[in-house]
Amino acid sequence: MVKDVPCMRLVIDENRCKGCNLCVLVCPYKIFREGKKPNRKGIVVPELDRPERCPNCRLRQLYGRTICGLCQLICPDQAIDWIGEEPYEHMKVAIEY
Amino acid sequence: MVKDVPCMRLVIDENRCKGCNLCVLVCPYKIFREGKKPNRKGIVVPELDRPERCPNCRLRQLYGRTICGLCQLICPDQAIDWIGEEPYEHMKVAIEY
Amino acid sequence: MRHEILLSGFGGQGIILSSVILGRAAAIYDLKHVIQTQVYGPEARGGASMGGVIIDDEPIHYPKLRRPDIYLIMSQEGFERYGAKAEAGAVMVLDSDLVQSRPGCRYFEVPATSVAKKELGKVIVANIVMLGALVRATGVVSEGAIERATLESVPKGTEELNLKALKRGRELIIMGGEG
Amino acid sequence: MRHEILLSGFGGQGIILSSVILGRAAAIYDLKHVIQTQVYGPEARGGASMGGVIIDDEPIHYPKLRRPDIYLIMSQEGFERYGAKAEAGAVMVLDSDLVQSRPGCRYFEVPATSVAKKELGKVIVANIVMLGALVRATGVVSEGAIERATLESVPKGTEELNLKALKRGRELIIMGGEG
Amino acid sequence: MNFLEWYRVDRLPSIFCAGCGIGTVINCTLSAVTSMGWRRNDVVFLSGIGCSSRAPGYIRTDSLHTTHGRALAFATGVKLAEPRLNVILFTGDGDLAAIGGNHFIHACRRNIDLTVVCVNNYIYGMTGGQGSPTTPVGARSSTTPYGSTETPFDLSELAMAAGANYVSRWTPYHTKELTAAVKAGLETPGLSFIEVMTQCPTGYGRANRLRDVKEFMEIFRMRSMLKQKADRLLKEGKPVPPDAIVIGEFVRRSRPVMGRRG
Amino acid sequence: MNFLEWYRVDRLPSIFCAGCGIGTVINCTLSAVTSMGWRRNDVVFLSGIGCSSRAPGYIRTDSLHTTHGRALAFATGVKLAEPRLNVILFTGDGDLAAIGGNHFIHACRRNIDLTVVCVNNYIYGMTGGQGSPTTPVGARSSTTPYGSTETPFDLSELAMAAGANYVSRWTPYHTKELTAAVKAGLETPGLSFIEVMTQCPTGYGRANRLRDVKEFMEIFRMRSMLKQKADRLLKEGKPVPPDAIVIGEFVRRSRPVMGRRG
Amino acid sequence: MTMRRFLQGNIACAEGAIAAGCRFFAGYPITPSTEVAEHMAERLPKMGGTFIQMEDEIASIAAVIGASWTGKRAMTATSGPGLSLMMENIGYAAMTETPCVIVDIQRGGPSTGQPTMASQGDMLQARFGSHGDYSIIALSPSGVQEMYEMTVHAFNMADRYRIPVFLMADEIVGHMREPMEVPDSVLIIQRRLLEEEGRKPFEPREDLVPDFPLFGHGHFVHVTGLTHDERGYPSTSNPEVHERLVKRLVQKVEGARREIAMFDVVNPDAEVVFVSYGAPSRSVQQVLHDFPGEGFGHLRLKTPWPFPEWAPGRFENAKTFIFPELNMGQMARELERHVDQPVISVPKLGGALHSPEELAKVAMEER
Amino acid sequence: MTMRRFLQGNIACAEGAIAAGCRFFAGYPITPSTEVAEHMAERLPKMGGTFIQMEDEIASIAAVIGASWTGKRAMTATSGPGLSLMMENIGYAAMTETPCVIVDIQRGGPSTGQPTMASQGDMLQARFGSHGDYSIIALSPSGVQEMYEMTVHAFNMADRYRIPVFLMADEIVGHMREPMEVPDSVLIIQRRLLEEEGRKPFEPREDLVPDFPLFGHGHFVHVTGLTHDERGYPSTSNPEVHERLVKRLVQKVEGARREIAMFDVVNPDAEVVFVSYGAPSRSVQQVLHDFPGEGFGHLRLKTPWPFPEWAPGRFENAKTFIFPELNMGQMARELERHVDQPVISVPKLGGALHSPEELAKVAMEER
Ligand SMILES: Cc1ncc(C[n+]2csc(CCOP(=O)(O)OP(=O)(O)O)c2C)c(N)n1
Ligand SMILES: Cc1ncc(C[n+]2csc(CCOP(=O)(O)OP(=O)(O)O)c2C)c(N)n1
Ligand code: SF4
Ligand code: SF4
Ligand code: SF4
Ligand code: SF4
Ligand code: SF4
Ligand code: SF4
Ligand SMILES: [Mg+2]
Ligand SMILES: [Mg+2]
Repeated sequence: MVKDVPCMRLVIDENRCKGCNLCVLVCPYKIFREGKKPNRKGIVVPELDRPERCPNCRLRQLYGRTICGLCQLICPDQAIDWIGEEPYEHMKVAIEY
Repeated sequence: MVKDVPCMRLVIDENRCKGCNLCVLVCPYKIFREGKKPNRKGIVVPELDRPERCPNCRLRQLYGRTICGLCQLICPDQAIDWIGEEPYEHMKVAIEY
Repeated sequence: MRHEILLSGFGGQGIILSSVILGRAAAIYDLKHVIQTQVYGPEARGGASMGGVIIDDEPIHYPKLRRPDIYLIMSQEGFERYGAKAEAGAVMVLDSDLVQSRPGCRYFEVPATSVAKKELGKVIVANIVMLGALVRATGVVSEGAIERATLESVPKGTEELNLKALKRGRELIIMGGEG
Repeated sequence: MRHEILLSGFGGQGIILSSVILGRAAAIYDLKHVIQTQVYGPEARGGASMGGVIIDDEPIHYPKLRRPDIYLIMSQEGFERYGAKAEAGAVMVLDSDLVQSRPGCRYFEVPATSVAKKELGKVIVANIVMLGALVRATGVVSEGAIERATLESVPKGTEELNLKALKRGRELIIMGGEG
Repeated sequence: MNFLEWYRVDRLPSIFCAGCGIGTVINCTLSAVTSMGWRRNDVVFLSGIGCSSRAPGYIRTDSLHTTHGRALAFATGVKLAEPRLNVILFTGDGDLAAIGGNHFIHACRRNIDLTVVCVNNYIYGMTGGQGSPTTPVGARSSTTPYGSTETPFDLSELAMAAGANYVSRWTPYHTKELTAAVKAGLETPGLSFIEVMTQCPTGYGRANRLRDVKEFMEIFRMRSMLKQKADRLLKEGKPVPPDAIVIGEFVRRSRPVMGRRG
Repeated sequence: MNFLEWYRVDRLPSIFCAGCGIGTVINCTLSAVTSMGWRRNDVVFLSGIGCSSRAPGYIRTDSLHTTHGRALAFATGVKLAEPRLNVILFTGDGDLAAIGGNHFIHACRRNIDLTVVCVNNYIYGMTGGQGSPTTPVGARSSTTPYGSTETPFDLSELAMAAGANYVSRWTPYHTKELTAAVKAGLETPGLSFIEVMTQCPTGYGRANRLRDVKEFMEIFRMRSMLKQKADRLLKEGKPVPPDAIVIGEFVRRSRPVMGRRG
Repeated sequence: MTMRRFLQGNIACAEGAIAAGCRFFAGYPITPSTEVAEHMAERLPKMGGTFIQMEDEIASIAAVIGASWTGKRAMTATSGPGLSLMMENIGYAAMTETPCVIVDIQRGGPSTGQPTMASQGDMLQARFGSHGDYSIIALSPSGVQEMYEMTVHAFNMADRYRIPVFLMADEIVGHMREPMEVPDSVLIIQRRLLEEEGRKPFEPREDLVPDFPLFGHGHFVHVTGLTHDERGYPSTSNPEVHERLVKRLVQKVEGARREIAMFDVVNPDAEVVFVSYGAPSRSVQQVLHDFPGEGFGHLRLKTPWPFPEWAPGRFENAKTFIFPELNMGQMARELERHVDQPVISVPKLGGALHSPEELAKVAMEER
Repeated sequence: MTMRRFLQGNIACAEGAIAAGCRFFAGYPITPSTEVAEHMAERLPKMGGTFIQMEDEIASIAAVIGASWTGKRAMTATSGPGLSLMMENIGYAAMTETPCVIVDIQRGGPSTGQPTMASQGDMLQARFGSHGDYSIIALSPSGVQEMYEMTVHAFNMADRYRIPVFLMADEIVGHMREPMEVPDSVLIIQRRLLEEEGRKPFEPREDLVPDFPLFGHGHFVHVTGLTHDERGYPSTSNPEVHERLVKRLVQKVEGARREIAMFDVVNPDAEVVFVSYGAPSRSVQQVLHDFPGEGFGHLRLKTPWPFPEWAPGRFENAKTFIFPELNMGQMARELERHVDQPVISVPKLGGALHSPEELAKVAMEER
């Protein structure tokens, strides 16, 4: 029944991220993982581990407000945001609360 | 028996006094009285009423330190001091403490 | 016509106020050119205070007194500092209660302080008594002008008293204060 | 003989320290005339950092680089900003792990960062590996001088490691890093 | 509205070092501001000079990036001349409490209707890591090479003693609480002071073995103690550990206010 | 030794107005100093600008009459460069707490070994009676013609909050107590702050119907309340009258000190 | 219509400010300027304006600058020691192009000096007292009427060129009382506001002055004392941006010297020419009055800064310039740069004005 | 004996201060001067000296002045914004004749400007930045060796003339590293102490400098920024005392210009003469080196203040003076006062040095 609700996609803006890994520290879902390779600017941007698990990805549109959002709030470089997207394949995701 | 102890004389320096009458206010012996006539500078210097009653006049030399001294301490214009003098006629003065 | 008036006394007498009243009288009511100046400074506390007024029919350039021809003196110290130098042709109005010396020029003795205290009941208006006397003795401003300027400058509620003081000052001259 | 050496990389690599060590080597141990300068500023945080060293037998007047003939480049951004303009006659030593482009002049590819990380266990000494390579490739200072200057400039306890880094840098040139 | 929309995105990335907490503090502040429902035209940001004082430059409202230490004096002019504007300041420990200390206590005394967000990173970040009036005793910096010996200020205490109506302290680790505190500050008439103990991995961290932001965060997590708890300990006669960072709301009151609109 | 001997008698009478309390404050201070047995060579007086700051000019020791508000900063240099000197400052409420507020709180924070005697006459005396940061609400001055509306500082409170080791408050009416307080300040290592609520018949008095010194003194006598009593009232939940002048010793403690000799 | 009043110079200044629409005053008392603040404290609340006594002069000028960004005409008044303290923020006002008026009633310096005595000792400080290069306008009244009029003009110039404008008076002019004519209304030159869509907040017009982006009006302008581009964004290492900005800040004033500068020329045929500004002008006028036959000339500078370097040339026969100042010859230094003739500086320190006699004597010797 | 070291200019300055016996430093960090303070923080405690970071620059110079009265050689270091804040107390130092050294590592102004970029924008501020008339000495180093030597000299001059002395360096000279020879010991000119019985504390000697009455040595001196007589007693309304004091304060420096001023003359026969001080001197030297045949002259001012007005005259054939500065021509203004030849100011803003090529081009056009 969540099918028709559009989802969001979590993205890290590589131009802004400075690789501090604070997102890694705070995400309760462990969606961020320390990255491995430096990019062109020498910065090691975190990797995302199944971002579709993030409740904000799933529910922001539904509730019309930011859910959790810890990573975005703590990210000192405004590198984290959600962009509108086609729904994920819902079936993969168990709603966990 | 106080005969041989030199006494002091209380004086107001007219060049310094500005006529504020704080001495009048604080002296427990009411030795100062508001003056009446302005001097050359237009200042009304307090008058002294039997200054020999002042314990400092009588006892400072004896004790080697200032006794009472309230008037001198409060006088904002450093106009009050004691100068050495021949003993007052002691008999006139009852020692009051 | 040009007049340079020097006023002096000690702090608290209202010498500066007198100079301002005089200036305002000339400027606003006699429509003269006027400059009023005074000596400022911590030394003015308690010490001698001094005000100067220049009244002229022509524009006034240099604002400081150059050759005062009229003096109003309210303390011995003021006399010694300023009044003693008065030139022979000058006129001086002095408070005879407070000034012991006498100048070499023409002068008027006005017992302003005692009159203010005893007759008017307020020593504070001695300066206005002196002003009344000065204006009568010299005609440096019109009497209407000094009245209006005084009324404008004194605290509300004291108008009567000050008018009386002016009047008494005038009378003291008429009664022949000239020394 | 005069040389102008331009060093660039990103903040945190120790580019400025390298330029100081190079300058000190030339100044104190080779007794040359030397001026070391660098780019300061908040932009230097994280962004490209740049140091310049002029080494001359004659007194040096103008302190800034005019025509660098030797480059030490440790980031792609540094290359783009500075290295890309290298003249044909210049020599460049570049960290081949971090710099993708190649210049028009003679150059040496030195995998300093990976060598430092993997062989020496401390990525922080990559700049010293580069210095060793630079000195061997250009002879701009004597090898004894660069060793002594390095020892003098690095934290106590890391002398061994840094000497090793210098040595590995030299070897990487001998092994034919020229590109 | 999402707080990111208040950023001047054309100026990002910021000049702040990787892992610097200032960005987080801006996020939380903007998050509080947007939750007030104010329009961008209703808000003016001010700051002095320092890393933290660069914050207004990244926010798309009117802003005054002033001289070192003086932002509160400029803000006094803005607020009194145009009380309809909501005036918010970013400042640092150096900017506010070293050179700016006098304006700080006077703004608190006047209790002028402003909100002050102070990034207290125990150091002068912008100039490369010198000691500040909040550098802890024993801490190293480039001007305290042998460890600082001066007693530091407790800025929140000082703000209270000087008269501010609202005072609270948090850290960037406490993003939600910090956001709520700024909001409370915006809502409280009079001077609101929100002190944010913040990591400076470059200036303070480098000199004090705290280069790693995670260690810094760990300190904020472990050593923070809620004011309520600290008060309870004190009441029970038990000591508050000297290295505890007491966080929470210190005061919310209604002393007479200057410059409140209407 | 009598304190009068420490005066530059060739400069008397002073420029102070008739009935001004500053002279009394100097008397009491010198009385305390002489009771310490110090030689004139051991003592340096400093001050800023203001009527009260003219005090050192009347004392026959070395002295620095500095710029407005800055005496504590100058004193910091004197004391740290030559710790054997006993350094005493005269200052006014404007000098100390308006323009000089920052140096004040920093000197207290550092707890540098100085004694500060502040003549708090609620007004800028020297410039002719403008409001100051201690002017009571409602009081008139030439810059608060409709009555002051800003909350005044409690200077003794501020000194304590900022860290001073010794703080007390008296009035010129309490000559003996004031003398003893200055002495206690001289004896206490660290920053000692003695606040003297003082009559300014010219500046404050003229604008507030207190031109007569005796009335002023009457206020000091009647409205003064010993700290102990005020504390007791507070403890008992009873109000301290808002116009009470709480006097007495506020704090004497031994926080770490800067600049103590030896 | 005008109204005749008998006013002190400092009060005339405050009245002029109010007439000019000044509705914000922040200050810190200092002799001999205090009457300006005191009068504003009395008047402004009645006009819906704001008077605030700040904790010091640094805060005073800061508050003035802050108020100016909300569109208020704002002013402060001080004397030498206070002006010294304001210098950093005056540079900020110049850099951010914030209109504001600073009244300096000069007293004897250096340092605390002689607080109640007149001087003109801050003339170079007003021009060069802050770090870096910038330009300002300084007006110098020599009577009570001018205290009023020039204060009005100061606001107009501040708004016109978006700079700090100084009213460089002195204790004599500030404290003397003269009759003056108070006009019913005064000429107001409004600040040119930014209204054009898409125009950048620091983008200069042909006159090198950018339109003013009022706070709270949707410009979302970032104002910084850092070097900034036309958007107002910091540019801390670009030499071109810095050079362009600083040169413009100087040029917008220096290039408009002919519009800004005001001076009086008396006796343009004279060979011996007095140059003056402020109170000493009164002495010079007296000399010209007392010695009408000597043919002395008088160049009276109403705007010492920017200095009208062409003005001395109006005296085509000039052989000597005599420059009495209540300082050691501060503006005479400037005059020397521009003329080939000898400049005789006649310094006077200690508060008194040059007497007409002493000036006449100097002039006679030069003839 | 000397020791060869490779030092940054700012560090050389700090080392010079220590060699000169400076044992008190009070400062407030500011780019690009901070290394001076940081090095003092490290070195002074080991030498029994005092380093203190004050709450601001006003307090820093105040503490320095306070320390100086106890006989310590004392110094502070700052850059433009800090210097602006110090101005009031610098005037106090001038008025009270307190020896002290102020290091200004100049950066791009006005206001916060470009904090990491070099400039020479504070040259007029150093001379005229405080209210009232006074004089100071300013030294301008153009290399690391001179940063050291001139700092030593600054202390000597400060003690010799009892004035604030400025080391007017810039970011380039402050931040560059060069080898230098550190001497074993340096020449120290001691402060002349008051020892003569009955001599008044502010009674000048023939050189117009009074002997220094050290605190704590029984002089019981009252030091005030008010106008004071030779006893040090305030004299706030006596014009003569003021005039005598202020003229002496100016004259003791200006009258000793020939002793104080230092400059280098290269190619005195030249027709085209460069004038410079500080970092741009390096560019000029390069031009002379690169174009040896062109016969350019070079007047290098080591002491911009007091300005050696006779120095340009050493170039008897001079037709033009070319004056490159990292400002809008601040010292060129001064040069214009003293020479009849055209002065071509070559301003440069934004932090870069004039390139030798651009200077050569200007010079070629003049030939
Ligand atoms: C008058 C003045 N003095 C000094 C400076 C140099 N300065 C710039 S930022 C700063 C300290 C900043 O510290 P803080 O306020 O704690 O900010 P942070 O960088 O730590 O966020 C200093 C001293 C300046 N810009 N202006
Ligand atoms: C920088 C500066 N600003 C202003 C002044 C003018 N001024 C002299 S004394 C004073 C206030 C003095 O007040 P306070 O310290 O309370 O001393 P009081 O005269 O009341 O004893 C002021 C504002 C000054 N001298 N210097
Ligand atoms: S918190 Fe932001 S800046 Fe830091 S690593 Fe994560 S995305 Fe990058
Ligand atoms: S919003 Fe919360 S759950 Fe989603 S990624 Fe961010 S921190 Fe993790
Ligand atoms: S207290 Fe002193 S000044 Fe006042 S009246 Fe008495 S003697 Fe005179
Ligand atoms: S010493 Fe005491 S008793 Fe004697 S006159 Fe003074 S106040 Fe009176
Ligand atoms: S220096 Fe410190 S405060 Fe400044 S940006 Fe870097 S981490 Fe942040
Ligand atoms: S003005 Fe007030 S404080 Fe100053 S001397 Fe007079 S009474 Fe004392
Ligand atoms: Mg900080
Ligand atoms: Mg006071």
